[in-house]
Amino acid sequence: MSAAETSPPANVAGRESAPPRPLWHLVLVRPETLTLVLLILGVIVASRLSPYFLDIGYILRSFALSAEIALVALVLTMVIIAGEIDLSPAANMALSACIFAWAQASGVPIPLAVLLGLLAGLAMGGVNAFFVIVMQLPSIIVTIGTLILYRGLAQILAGDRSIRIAEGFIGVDRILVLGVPLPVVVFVLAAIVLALVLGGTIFGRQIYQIGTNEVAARHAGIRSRRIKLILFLMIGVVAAIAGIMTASRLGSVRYDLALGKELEMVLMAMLGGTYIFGGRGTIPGTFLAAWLLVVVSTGMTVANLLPAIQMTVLGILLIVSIIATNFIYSRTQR
Amino acid sequence: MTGPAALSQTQVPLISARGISKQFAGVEVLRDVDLDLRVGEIHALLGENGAGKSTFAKILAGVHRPTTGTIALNGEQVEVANPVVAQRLGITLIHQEPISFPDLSVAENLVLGRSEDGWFSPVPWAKMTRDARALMDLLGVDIDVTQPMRGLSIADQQMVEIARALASDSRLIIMDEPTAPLTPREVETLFGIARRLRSEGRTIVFISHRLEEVRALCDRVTIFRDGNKVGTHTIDELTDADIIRLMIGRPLKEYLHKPRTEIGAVALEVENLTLPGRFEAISFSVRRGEIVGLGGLVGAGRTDVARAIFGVAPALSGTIRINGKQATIREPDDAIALGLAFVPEDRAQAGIFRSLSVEQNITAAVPARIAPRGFIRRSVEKALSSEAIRSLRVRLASARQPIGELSGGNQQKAILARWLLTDPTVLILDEPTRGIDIGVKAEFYDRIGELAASGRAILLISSELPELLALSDRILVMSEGRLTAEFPRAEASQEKIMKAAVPRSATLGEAA
Amino acid sequence: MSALRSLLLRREAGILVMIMLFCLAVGLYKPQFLTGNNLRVILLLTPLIMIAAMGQMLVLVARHVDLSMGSILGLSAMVTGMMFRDMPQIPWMLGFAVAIGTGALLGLINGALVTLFRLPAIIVTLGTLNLYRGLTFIISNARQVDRQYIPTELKAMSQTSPIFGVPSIIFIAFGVAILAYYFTMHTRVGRQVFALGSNPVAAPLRGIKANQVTLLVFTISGALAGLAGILYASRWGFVNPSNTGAGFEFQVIAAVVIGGVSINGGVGSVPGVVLGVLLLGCVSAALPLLGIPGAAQNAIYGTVILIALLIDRTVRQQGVLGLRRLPA
Amino acid sequence: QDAFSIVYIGKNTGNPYFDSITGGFVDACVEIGCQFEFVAPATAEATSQIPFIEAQIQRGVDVIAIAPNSPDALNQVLDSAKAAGILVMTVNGDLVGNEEHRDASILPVDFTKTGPNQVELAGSLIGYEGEIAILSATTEAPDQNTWIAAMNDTLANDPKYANMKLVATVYGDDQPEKSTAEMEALLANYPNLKAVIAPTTVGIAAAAQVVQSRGIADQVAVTGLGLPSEMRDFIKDGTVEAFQLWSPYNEGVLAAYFAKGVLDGSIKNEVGETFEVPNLGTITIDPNNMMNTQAELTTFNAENIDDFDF
Ligand SMILES: Nc1ncnc2c1ncn2[C@@H]1O[C@H](COP(=O)(O)OP(=O)(O)OP(=O)(O)O)[C@@H](O)[C@H]1O
Ligand SMILES: Nc1ncnc2c1ncn2[C@@H]1O[C@H](COP(=O)(O)OP(=O)(O)OP(=O)(O)O)[C@@H](O)[C@H]1O
Ligand SMILES: [Mg+2]
Ligand SMILES: [Mg+2]
Repeated sequence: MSAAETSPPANVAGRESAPPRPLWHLVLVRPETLTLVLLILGVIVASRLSPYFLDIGYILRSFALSAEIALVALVLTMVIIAGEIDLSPAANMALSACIFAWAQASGVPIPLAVLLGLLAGLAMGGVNAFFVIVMQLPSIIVTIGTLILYRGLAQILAGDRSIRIAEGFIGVDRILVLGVPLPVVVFVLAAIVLALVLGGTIFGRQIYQIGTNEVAARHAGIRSRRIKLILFLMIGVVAAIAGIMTASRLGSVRYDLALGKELEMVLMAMLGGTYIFGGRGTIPGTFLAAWLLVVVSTGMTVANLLPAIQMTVLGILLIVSIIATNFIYSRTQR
Repeated sequence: MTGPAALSQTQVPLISARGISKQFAGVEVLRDVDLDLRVGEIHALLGENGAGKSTFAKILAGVHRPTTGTIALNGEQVEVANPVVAQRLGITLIHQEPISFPDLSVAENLVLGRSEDGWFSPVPWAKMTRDARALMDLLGVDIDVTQPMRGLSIADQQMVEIARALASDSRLIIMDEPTAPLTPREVETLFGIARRLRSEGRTIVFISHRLEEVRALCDRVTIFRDGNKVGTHTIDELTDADIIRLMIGRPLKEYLHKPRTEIGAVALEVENLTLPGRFEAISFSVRRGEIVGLGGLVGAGRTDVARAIFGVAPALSGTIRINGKQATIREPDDAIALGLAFVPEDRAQAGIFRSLSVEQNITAAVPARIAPRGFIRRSVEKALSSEAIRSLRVRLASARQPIGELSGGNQQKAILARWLLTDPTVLILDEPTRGIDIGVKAEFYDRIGELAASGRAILLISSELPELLALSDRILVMSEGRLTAEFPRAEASQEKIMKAAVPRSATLGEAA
Repeated sequence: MSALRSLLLRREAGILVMIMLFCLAVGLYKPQFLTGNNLRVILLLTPLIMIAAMGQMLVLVARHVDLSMGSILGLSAMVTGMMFRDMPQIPWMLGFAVAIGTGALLGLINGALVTLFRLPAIIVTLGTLNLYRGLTFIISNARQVDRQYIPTELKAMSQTSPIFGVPSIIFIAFGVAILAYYFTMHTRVGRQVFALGSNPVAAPLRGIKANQVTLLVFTISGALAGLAGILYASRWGFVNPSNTGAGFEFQVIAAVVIGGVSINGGVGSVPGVVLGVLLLGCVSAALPLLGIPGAAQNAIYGTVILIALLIDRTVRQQGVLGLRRLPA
Repeated sequence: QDAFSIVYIGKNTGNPYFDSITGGFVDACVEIGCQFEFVAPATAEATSQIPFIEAQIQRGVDVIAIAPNSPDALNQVLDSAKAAGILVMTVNGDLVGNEEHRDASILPVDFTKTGPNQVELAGSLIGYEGEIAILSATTEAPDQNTWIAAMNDTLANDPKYANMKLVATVYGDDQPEKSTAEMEALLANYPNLKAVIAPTTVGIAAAAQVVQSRGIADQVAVTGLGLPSEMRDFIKDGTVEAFQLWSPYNEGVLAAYFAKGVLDGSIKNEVGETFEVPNLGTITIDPNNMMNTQAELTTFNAENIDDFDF
């Protein structure tokens, strides 16, 4: 009983916190670093595969073909960081592009048609938001549903007829800014802006916070629902922009525009080190990943490799990249 | 020593645990515990919240592996590697929070994991249901065993857990606060069964915060404090005062309440707050500079009241007034705008952003201050957080390290710091010292005192009576979602509070 | 009485009613929709989906999802088809073993990735969806396996059978459904799948080997996709690297979700899924009869899925109320 | 002049039709000395061919032959190919309405004759009387639609077919599942249907299968355009009596010879120009720089089916 009186002092030492990690560690053990390394490797391998690959002009032109997808991937990154996911933007691109094309083909003045397309995109984002935020359904399944629905609507609207775009509006990718195709410029600018938003503003900060722990975020007075709504609307509109850019690049629109590209978008985010469970990821990561993907697929195409090999490589890349990020994060975790 | 203890002294103990220690991520929650459980005794584990009772129980039942230490069953060493092994050894644990498979039928929940049969062996539905019904009758509860578990009340879920333990005729049954959600009648039945099991020569470990229950049921008690075992005694050796002293570890007077003089105007006032199924007609008020304690048993509805006031899960009816003005609070940030702050009971789930920096965690509630024009001003953020860190003496290596790397106590301080930055008039603390070591606790009590002294109104929810008694100017008590008593500091006592906290018409005299 | 009520309240009853109403509506407008011949058409549209749906159901009940089913179907069909083409002497029955085996292996790989690395199934299978499709192209060198190489007996299975000339694949589909029913309702591991999906955290406390069960469901789902693969060869008489199984996963998920399987795990019944599949079958059969362009099909599928989700949601909500601690 | 390089870009990989076109290219290139490569995207989606064309430009090939997935989505990139001095020709399928974006087009037969040929074949199978229906590819498929127009026209104006009634035209989107469903619907909606013309390889196979499994080959005649490799069984078991197609192989051969000629200047790519191709005889460059490998469709039946290996 005497022992009871003098209770041993709670062992403060055992509860003291770990020392901070050294800076080099913080820099090196980051997914973006991994992406950068892969990118450099990719360039080397690609130029080994084909002597025709290493040509800035060509690479830029090829990137212009994926710029729209990459643009959406940037916003998708933010959505995933916030703890949700959206698989419907590719279908959204198709539908809003079809609506735009159909409008301008039936005589609506281009600016108005563009506006229609953008509104359609916004609406589609709104539908996703409704199911996810109001009905509290898992975004993954919801957006699989809307992915089928939006594509289906595009199919109804356009059949499998391709709708011509007015000559004047054709060819964004032919417009060069200092020798760089406009879509690429748009992508780079968007990346810079979004990187600032995500990294430097309170909005971005709160995206990370709701992605890390939504309950805690609510308790800290963060309006997670509002932020998620904004994100879904944002990705809706950006998808529409991407769709219309694609329309202009192709000069015509069919319902199968960007068919199956949702995988590529997710892939870019994952490869960039975005954590599928939310709370982690960066715009620069996705930026690098986009270039990595283009380098990989272009390298294979110019070497006339079977497209099947590209699919396989993409699939493997996706799996490997999440394994890697999960590993890295489980390391940095506590 | 006398009584049944003395008699069974001679025979080999059913369980003898030696030098059991347990760490969770470097936090030591059990330290070198030795404990013998005799055949055919009902053995109580007592201790404050966080003392380590459940952890010890879970170690016996193979849910956790001890960091160090050995367990012997009937004298021979055993490895309780996992719950199934425990099951096989005849050890069953009734968890503090009932675990259930909501989509499976009650009957299935009863048998799941008990059978050793292979994967593809058939499920004997008929027998299963029959046995389940029998058990329910035995427990005198009326539950349709073919219905899915989902939708059962916590109490009924608890009953199913108990039934499960009975069905697996174990030598050792550990009941971790089984009575917390039960009605007095159910408690009686449970006690009846417990006694019968004892007479069959089984051993029962009974964990509870209710001394009356312990006295009514148990032969011996072991008391835990801050992860240490402070002693094992036959129950009639000890007075309640002894037990409390052992649990708390220092004479109560050390905690004695420091009266506050400068109590000001009413800051928070709630009237007839009601959320059906959770709480009814809650009315009270808190003045500036006053600490109002809110006591009760786990599950009484206190957290729900707090969450309602703060707008996390708003009440359906009733009014809330802040500084005399009627307030509509739909979301926490409404509450924050009105000068409320809320330190939730479940830190990991509702408090911290584990993987984000301490800095970010501290400034989470004051976006406007660190980012006046939307863009974050690092200098401001740095200044604010480091100032808060200093004032609350948060122990950390760097403000940029993930908060997950901090100890529980320091995490809790960081959360408190977060709320100090909002400069709240009303501060709601729900179990602020749960799972925090004794040293830090003392600090917390000083901080809370200072906060009140600085003219803030504080609503303190705590299941630790000494804590309530030490800090509160007034003490409210909740039971089954209703306010059942209010004591000015002077009149409050552990006994009175307990009486008010235990569900109505519960007079454990009968149970005994 | 109360038994009847609870029966009527079941999810399956709802779908059954939906089917009846739909068929009556179409039947009023196009009487030939209600003929035995059309029933045959409907049943012939569904076997592949039905078989795969049983696998997808198990995966969903265990709180995962398998998006790679279409590609698994394609790859196992291709492996089998190439075997038929390149080694004709092999007995055709062996094709089933090969197809199912291949499928099981691919499913096992999914399961292994999910359990070993604790990856979300959705992303893993999104990856293998591409990976397996790519492999199909590579092993087949992007060449289709033509009709003449598919064994006649195999093709015959989709045409007729000794029993009233009802094509064998229909019997196979319902056979699988019955097995699935027995597995889910009457084997211990079957119930463990439900337990795991219902409360993954508590499962280990009840001695459920979460990883092994997860591996099992993915393997089963793969095996069934493989079976669907060889039956594809039987049904359509060819195996094409790009078409075979493309987009199949979405039809399957649609059917399963409509059939009342909850995406939150723990909930789902074989009868429900069977009805869900039949409902989709009715829709697909009705569209051309009504002269609705095939283009509308996807939109209809998508809508039906979302509606099913909403129903699922409301059904759940009633169950959870009062116990939910947080409005999540 | 050293060996020049031809790349043929198919609609998509795994499409058996292109295997035999490729065969023609390969053999011809052995004859005349050129490096041939076949590439194709994984899906026949409208834009999927663009990166491949870009890649060929980058690799500086001499000739791009392509079966376009879209009549207009490729205009821009094909222009830049031509600008890069590459000879661009469409093989088996054309840029209808955008002919200016390619140098020449090679089609197997004169598509204006396809419609009438098909009607004649169907008629001959059913004694020139009774209800017939068309099961086509997609609603917008340009080639099929030209043929269908011609069929309607022939049925309406040629007294020979006065007793044949076209009751329906449906679209199976070149998917087996949909084509089957559509075929079943046709049989349900038109009980006394005599013949079905499916001018698409997927459609005719699906239609034949439905007839086979229902065992009504003697009541409903299935015909149209199909691949011998896919139709052989149906011909042998009598489900299908006869169907038609051309020789994809010859398209490859013609394309190769034409390309060589244009590159070494022996052929002027001008309307009216003629030149010789071994086994194909004299080829004339028709308006719009179009060429055909053969005048009429080849009809396949039990007698000759085994002579063809594609
Ligand atoms: N783990 C749980 N899951 C679901 N409902 C619960 C749980 N615990 C308690 N409840 C219910 O919530 C209501 C109030 O619980 P609450 O936690 O608010 O009580 P409390 O007095 O705050 O308990 P604590 O002392 O843990 O704070 C009660 O009706 C109880 O039945
Ligand atoms: N899984 C875990 N991870 C980290 N810490 C834990 C875990 N489980 C318990 N703890 C900590 O261990 C300490 C003892 O917890 P335990 O549940 O054993 O206390 P208790 O005596 O049962 O308290 P109560 O009376 O409230 O049930 C607490 O500080 C708690 O925070
Ligand atoms: Mg406990
Ligand atoms: Mg509480």
